[in-house]
Amino acid sequence: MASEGARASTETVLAPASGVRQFWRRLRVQRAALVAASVVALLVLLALAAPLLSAVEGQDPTTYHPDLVDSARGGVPVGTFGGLSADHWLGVEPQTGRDLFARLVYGARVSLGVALAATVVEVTVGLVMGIAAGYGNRWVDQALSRFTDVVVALPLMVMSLALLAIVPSGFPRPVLVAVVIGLIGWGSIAKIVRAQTLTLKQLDHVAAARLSGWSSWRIARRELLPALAAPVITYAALLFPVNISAEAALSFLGAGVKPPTPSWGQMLTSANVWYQAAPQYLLLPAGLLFVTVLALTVLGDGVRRALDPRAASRLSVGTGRKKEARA
Amino acid sequence: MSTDGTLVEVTDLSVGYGSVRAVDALSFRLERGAALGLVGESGSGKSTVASALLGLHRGTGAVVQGTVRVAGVDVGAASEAELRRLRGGTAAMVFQDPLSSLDPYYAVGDQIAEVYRVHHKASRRAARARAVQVLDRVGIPDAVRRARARPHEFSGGMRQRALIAMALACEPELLVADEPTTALDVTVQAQILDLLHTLREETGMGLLLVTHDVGVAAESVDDVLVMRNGVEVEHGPVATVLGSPARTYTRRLLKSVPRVDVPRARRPAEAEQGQEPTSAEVVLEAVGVRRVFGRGARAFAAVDDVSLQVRRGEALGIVGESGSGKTTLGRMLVGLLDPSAGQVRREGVAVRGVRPDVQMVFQDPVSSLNPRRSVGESVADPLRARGERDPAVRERVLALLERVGLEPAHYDRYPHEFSGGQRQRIGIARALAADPRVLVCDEPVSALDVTTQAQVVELLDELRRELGLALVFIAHDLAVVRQVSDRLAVMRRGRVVEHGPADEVYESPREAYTRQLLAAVPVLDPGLAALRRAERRELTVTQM
Amino acid sequence: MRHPSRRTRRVTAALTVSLIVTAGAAACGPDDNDAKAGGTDAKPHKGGTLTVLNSAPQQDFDPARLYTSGGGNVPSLVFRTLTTRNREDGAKGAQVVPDLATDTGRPNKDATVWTYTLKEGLTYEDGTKITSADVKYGVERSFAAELSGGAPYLRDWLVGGADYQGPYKDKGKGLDSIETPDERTIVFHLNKPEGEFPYLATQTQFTPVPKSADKGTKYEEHPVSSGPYKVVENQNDGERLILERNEHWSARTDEERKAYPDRVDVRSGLDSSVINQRLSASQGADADAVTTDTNLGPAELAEVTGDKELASRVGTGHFGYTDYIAFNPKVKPFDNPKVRQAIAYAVDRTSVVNAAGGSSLAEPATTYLPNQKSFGHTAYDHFPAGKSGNASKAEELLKQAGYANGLTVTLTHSNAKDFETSPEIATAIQDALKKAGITVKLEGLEDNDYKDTIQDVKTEPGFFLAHWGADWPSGGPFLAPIFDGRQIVKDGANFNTGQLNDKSVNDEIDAINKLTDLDEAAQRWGALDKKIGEQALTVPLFHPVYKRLYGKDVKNVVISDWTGVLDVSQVAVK
Amino acid sequence: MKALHGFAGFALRRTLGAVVTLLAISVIVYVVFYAAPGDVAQITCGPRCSPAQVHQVAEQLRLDDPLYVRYLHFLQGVVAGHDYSTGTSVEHCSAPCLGLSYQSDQQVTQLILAKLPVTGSLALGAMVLWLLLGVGTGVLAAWRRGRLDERILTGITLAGWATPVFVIGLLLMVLICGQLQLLPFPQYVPFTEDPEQWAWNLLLPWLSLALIEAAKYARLTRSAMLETLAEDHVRTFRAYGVGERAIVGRHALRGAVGPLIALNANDLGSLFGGAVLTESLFGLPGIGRELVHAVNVVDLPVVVGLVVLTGFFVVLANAVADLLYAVADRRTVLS
Repeated sequence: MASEGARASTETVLAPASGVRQFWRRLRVQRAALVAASVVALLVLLALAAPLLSAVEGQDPTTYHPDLVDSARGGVPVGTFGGLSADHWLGVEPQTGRDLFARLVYGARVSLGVALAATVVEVTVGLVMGIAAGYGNRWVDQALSRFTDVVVALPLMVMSLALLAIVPSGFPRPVLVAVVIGLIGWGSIAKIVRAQTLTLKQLDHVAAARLSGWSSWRIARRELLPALAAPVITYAALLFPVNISAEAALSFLGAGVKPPTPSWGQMLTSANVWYQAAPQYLLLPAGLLFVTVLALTVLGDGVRRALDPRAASRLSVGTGRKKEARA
Repeated sequence: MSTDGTLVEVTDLSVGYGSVRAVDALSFRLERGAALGLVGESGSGKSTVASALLGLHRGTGAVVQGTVRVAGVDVGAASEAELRRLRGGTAAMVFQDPLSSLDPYYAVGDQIAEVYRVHHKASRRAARARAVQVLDRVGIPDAVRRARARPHEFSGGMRQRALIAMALACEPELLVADEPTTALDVTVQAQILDLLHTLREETGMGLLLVTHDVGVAAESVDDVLVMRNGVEVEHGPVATVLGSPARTYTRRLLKSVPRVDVPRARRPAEAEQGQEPTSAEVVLEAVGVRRVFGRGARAFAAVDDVSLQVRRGEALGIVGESGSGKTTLGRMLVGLLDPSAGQVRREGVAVRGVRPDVQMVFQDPVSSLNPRRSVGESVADPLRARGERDPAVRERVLALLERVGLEPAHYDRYPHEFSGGQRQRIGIARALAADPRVLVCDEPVSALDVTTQAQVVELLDELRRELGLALVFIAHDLAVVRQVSDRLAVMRRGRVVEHGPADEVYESPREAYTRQLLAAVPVLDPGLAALRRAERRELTVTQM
Repeated sequence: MRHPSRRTRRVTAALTVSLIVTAGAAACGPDDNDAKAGGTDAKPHKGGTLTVLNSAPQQDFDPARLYTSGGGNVPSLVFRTLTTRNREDGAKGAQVVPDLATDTGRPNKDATVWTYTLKEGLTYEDGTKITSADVKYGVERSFAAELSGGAPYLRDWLVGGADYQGPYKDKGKGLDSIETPDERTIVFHLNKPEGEFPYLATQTQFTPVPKSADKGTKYEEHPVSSGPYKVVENQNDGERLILERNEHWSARTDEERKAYPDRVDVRSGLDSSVINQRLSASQGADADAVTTDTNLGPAELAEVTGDKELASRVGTGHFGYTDYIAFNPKVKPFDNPKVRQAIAYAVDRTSVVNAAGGSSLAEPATTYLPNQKSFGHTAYDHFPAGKSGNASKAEELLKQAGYANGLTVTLTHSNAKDFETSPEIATAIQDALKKAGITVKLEGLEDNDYKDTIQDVKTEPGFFLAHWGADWPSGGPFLAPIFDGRQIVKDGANFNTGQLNDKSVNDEIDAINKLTDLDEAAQRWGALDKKIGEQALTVPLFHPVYKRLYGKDVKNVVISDWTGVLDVSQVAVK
Repeated sequence: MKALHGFAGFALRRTLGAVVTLLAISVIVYVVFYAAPGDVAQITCGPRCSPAQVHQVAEQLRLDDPLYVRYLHFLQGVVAGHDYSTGTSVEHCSAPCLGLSYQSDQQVTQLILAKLPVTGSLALGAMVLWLLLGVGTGVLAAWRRGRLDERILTGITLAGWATPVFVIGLLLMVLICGQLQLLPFPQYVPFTEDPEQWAWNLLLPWLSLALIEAAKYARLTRSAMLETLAEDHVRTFRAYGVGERAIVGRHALRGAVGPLIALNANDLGSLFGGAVLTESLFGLPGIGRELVHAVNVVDLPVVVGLVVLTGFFVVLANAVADLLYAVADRRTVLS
């Protein structure tokens, strides 16, 4: 009957009632997502425990070890596997002889931290702009949407380079990088939020809230924001890995965080000429970056399916499932 | 064991999804060319039975027990190939929502042709020709051209016709129609039912009609099987079951079906109060309101120069088919929309924007409550917005919940824990919390089962009398509206075509359109149904 | 530019227009043994196409705009100049020899007037005669604002040069301090003695430009050739150049350029790692390929040294070039010599050299002047830090300076990935100074910002990384801009980093400039360097060494110490 | 007739919108780079220029004018074109004139025309590859989820998605050009010069980009198809005995077309603005590489020109996307 139709159509917008419990139930059924989640957890742990871990190893990310590199051969690490040894678990960096393990774990902090911060910036700006555009009147919407178009149309890399050059060098670089990535990348999320808001504000309970005499601000907070959580979190989960790559790319263009602070992107950049002479120097950060982005992406997908009932229903939509059904 | 006389034979059919038993040990048989109606409220399992006939449960993980034989084929045991032959070939199905049931991306003709070619070795041209043929058969004008159109270019009725055409394409022996008219306007519904009727007469195919609307069944089948919670309640010839129901549930069901031909029961109490609506002062008024949507070329007036008055304590009914602009009007009355032209006046003063003293009850019991907030909080909204504080607020809310027939304990529950009817009561409670003088109800019961409908309508009527509320009752269902309104306004294409005391309009409609509407309402007496069918033909003719 | 990564270099591309890098870009030259390994064994023949794989496009191809040492490399195939560098290996290559002129110039007694006579029978690619007026015009053009970019010497040395606006603005009056009494004679009048004028005359500004052919800023699209090759194609503003034989050039008048190949195909804008990959693979045309601006990075070097065949195709070059720490004594605490000395002691040149690419790519430097005879290099090490820094001595000096319990300073450097003023070097120093109780805060600036900051006397920091390259192999252009007090530029780009204005130094510079005996001059420059070194205004860090790969069929590799560049005018591919 | 009107209106609205957007972009870029460090005159003139010379250059480049004057001059050039002096003669830079490069005195418009073919070749070729790879994977993922072939492909695309282009590209180059010597080290050969060489040389860059992008398309295709498969009309066709193959191939995939077009147009748009990393890595003389170079030498006219161009492509792409989308999915109305 009509009500069925109505239910289906509205639930595509609303996250399922009493989200959290459902969310976990839906997430738990996805093995890939769980694996990914644990990997991410591990990486975060790695990052947080960086000082501890390198202390255990007895190294730090900045001390030079000229004796551990072959100066005559361009500073390639002495010994096998890039100078892998008891006190240098993953070998040392060519030219400087700095400890790779220490740099990697410290690098994790920067890379993950920057990406996370950038994502937060994107989400916040995106939410504000999106809701304002979606809930505001035609003119507000016009103006904001146009502005969003402009931002989306700006080439991320170039603007980052410029912005990073403008800000005085005193400003803490990781924060700056995060902010810049964030400020340039919120466009897409704003568009999504706007679209969702437009749908949401058609919903009767929003109208009802207006009839109750609440202010727009309060309505945005109480009626819209919670409903937006699902799509936003979903999208943010997919943005996060992208931002990690963005940090790497910026370093690659010479606009990342500054030495001696290590970041994966930065290590990759200086490493990618050493692919033959000292492969592990390239492969370690590349591998880590790869695993991280992969895990986060898979997790992001998992989160999406767990949050978005349609996606969730997809989990059970059988096309190749005839066989089980026979039984 | 299928004798050639038998088309469908269902024995001890049980369908379960996980722990839920949708259908429990149901058995029935359908002779060739006969028509059986499966009637029941939502959750009675009637649609599940329909799908079971085509083995649609395969691959969904539902557990199917018992045997289903369609034209000799054991659906449960049939091979994929057999099943495909059965589907569409022997037995064709028509679904509820005609829009979503067709692929939006392909021309209707092509979709029918595709189905046709699944079952017949035919060239594309031949298949197309066939498509045109059946489209023409189901009364799509200019079928050749229309065959190339896509579903969204069709009206709801035409889409349903197209679906029926698809069903006809392979000349099935059985047509399974699952709520084929629920999503349609009453006049269109009548047309579709008539179409089904004539098709049966001509092709002699069997019909299994699944519907929640007893009236629809009465119009179009020989036997009915009343279901409830997956089990059979009563089964027999339509006349007997509807005429002299044996079971209490059937009786209750029939009783709660609103009758368009029975005037509203006026409480004696009211007569004593003797308040003549005409005398009471006007609380809400629409003066030449007009609302235009879209701009430039695409602009159209959803509501066009409508003037209405609502007096204290009276109930104004507004009926109209989809697109008549009744909802837009309703939203302008409460101030959710501002009119493009004209005025909305409250106590004679022109106002814009929302005011607590005019509240609304919404159609969709799902989206009208914030799923993330306890119902108590939702109801409390108007109070808190007024700046009242606990415990006063809580007490008031508890009282309101009780008044609309819910338990105080429900305060802290969440919407999804309630049935459609209960949610609607919550919605009403929230509206009352603002102490409104006018309550605008937009299709308040159209999403509910008949039994629940009756209760909610009853509640609204009580509240009106008790609190001296003025009630604006917007609905597409003429029968329901008649049960509540003192006065009636009939809307069509954004205008009020007829307006007057309810009983007058119902007994002696002046407008042809109104007459057409009334004629389209299904009646419970199968005998009468036949007469009306004839009557309708004339009307539609005169219409054109 | 000697970065392991060409990509990262592109980010610092701002450098490409600066003196330092252009000099660096023209840097390379093998030791004698390398030269043998190179190709002197196989006899060179005429013919074939030489491919040049470069990173930086030849964006400026106008003789007036080029800032190249000794007439540059690819440009010197097209532009002949009054004098040019001796096209020979190593130290011998650091001498000036006649080119268009019959000799390296005839000075008056105080070296303020220089006279040149053009050889007989010199013609352009179209056969028309080259006259002294064309040379004059070529010099004058370089004063036009539209064609800015050249070296400052003409402006500073020629009488009236300071306010001459170039031929486009002078209404045909021309620059009086250049006389052309007849078609073959040209006389330059200088405002002060300059014994090194012959060196200057090697620069492309001394290329004849026929006034009739001058198209202003568009001239570079097809400059008129006086050399062995002419431009037949110039795509995308120098991204691809195709040169073919200039039939009107004759070896009789040109002893320097061998011009073996019939064709030279210059492809630029390539990634340095790609260039080196291609050279080592030496597939097809790449077998006849060389590069004039891309060195082997540390990583690539590590691979090459492991491979005999490749190692035999590496040319090594030394170029007059020094990377150093600069102090600005106007900023505390660097006004205190003891602090500067302490830092000089504490520096760990091993880790610095490693950061710069290792001992094969950088030689530790204790003298400011490059370690080459032509510069008059005189060995000294006033503040011996040993291989890896003398922390204890540094601490002692700090104590004397009143910083018994440590000192915190800020080291300004560039974020350019040039491995010279870049973070890698800075962090190496930071790490070394830690041992001496000096806490170093790093202030890394975007490259443009960095240059603005350090080249402006108003903003110049007290402690920063800098480098300097020679405009020609002599102490003059190396010491004067850095230590001549009269060259402190108040409202423009200043290179006197120590802002030293010491009369004795200034006088000695003037005295040396008077000398026209270049060997004697060299010795005096060396002595002066040693003397200035005592003030610890700079801490020399290292002199880069340039390693370059060339294709397997490339013969007659000649790399001079002047530009250190593998000389394309000598290379043969047959 | 109505459709036509609809389209005309759409085109008009979009063009106006685009103009506004591009103006905004150019202003932003002007302001940002005005603030960026780097003494343009000094850089252009050369480090050893005397203050006097630097001043001359500054005058010539109108660097001393206030920002808004320079901006208006820029606009004037776009609308009316400019005359400029080469010293010996006066040349005309015809509208739309984006000015002259500070560094090379080239007309920015000419410079763009020179770079565009490179970036264009790169973008289009890559698109073909990623569509094949991505959509193919997506279909498999929706249709035969969990099967080996699907897992492998999904794995590949995800791997590509998770690795920075400069790493993928480098590894590919080392492996295929260096070790196996299957392909030449990429160097741009104009299509007009030698189509075959053009393709061979661009194959690696295409592949690298495709590997990066494919995953997005796979994911999109998959989810769009699954969404469609969950819709009522699919149930209808099942109920009419239509086979899975036809349902997936005809109906489910069709549903993915719209979103795919939208995404693709966007990516293409931003790629046309220059694949900075890829172009840098493979040394392709395209827009992106030129842009980064211009940024570093503060070559404002070039930067503004290229960024506005980039913006133009993005805006254009979006408009085209909406248009195609509307064509693909007739239910949506152009707006």
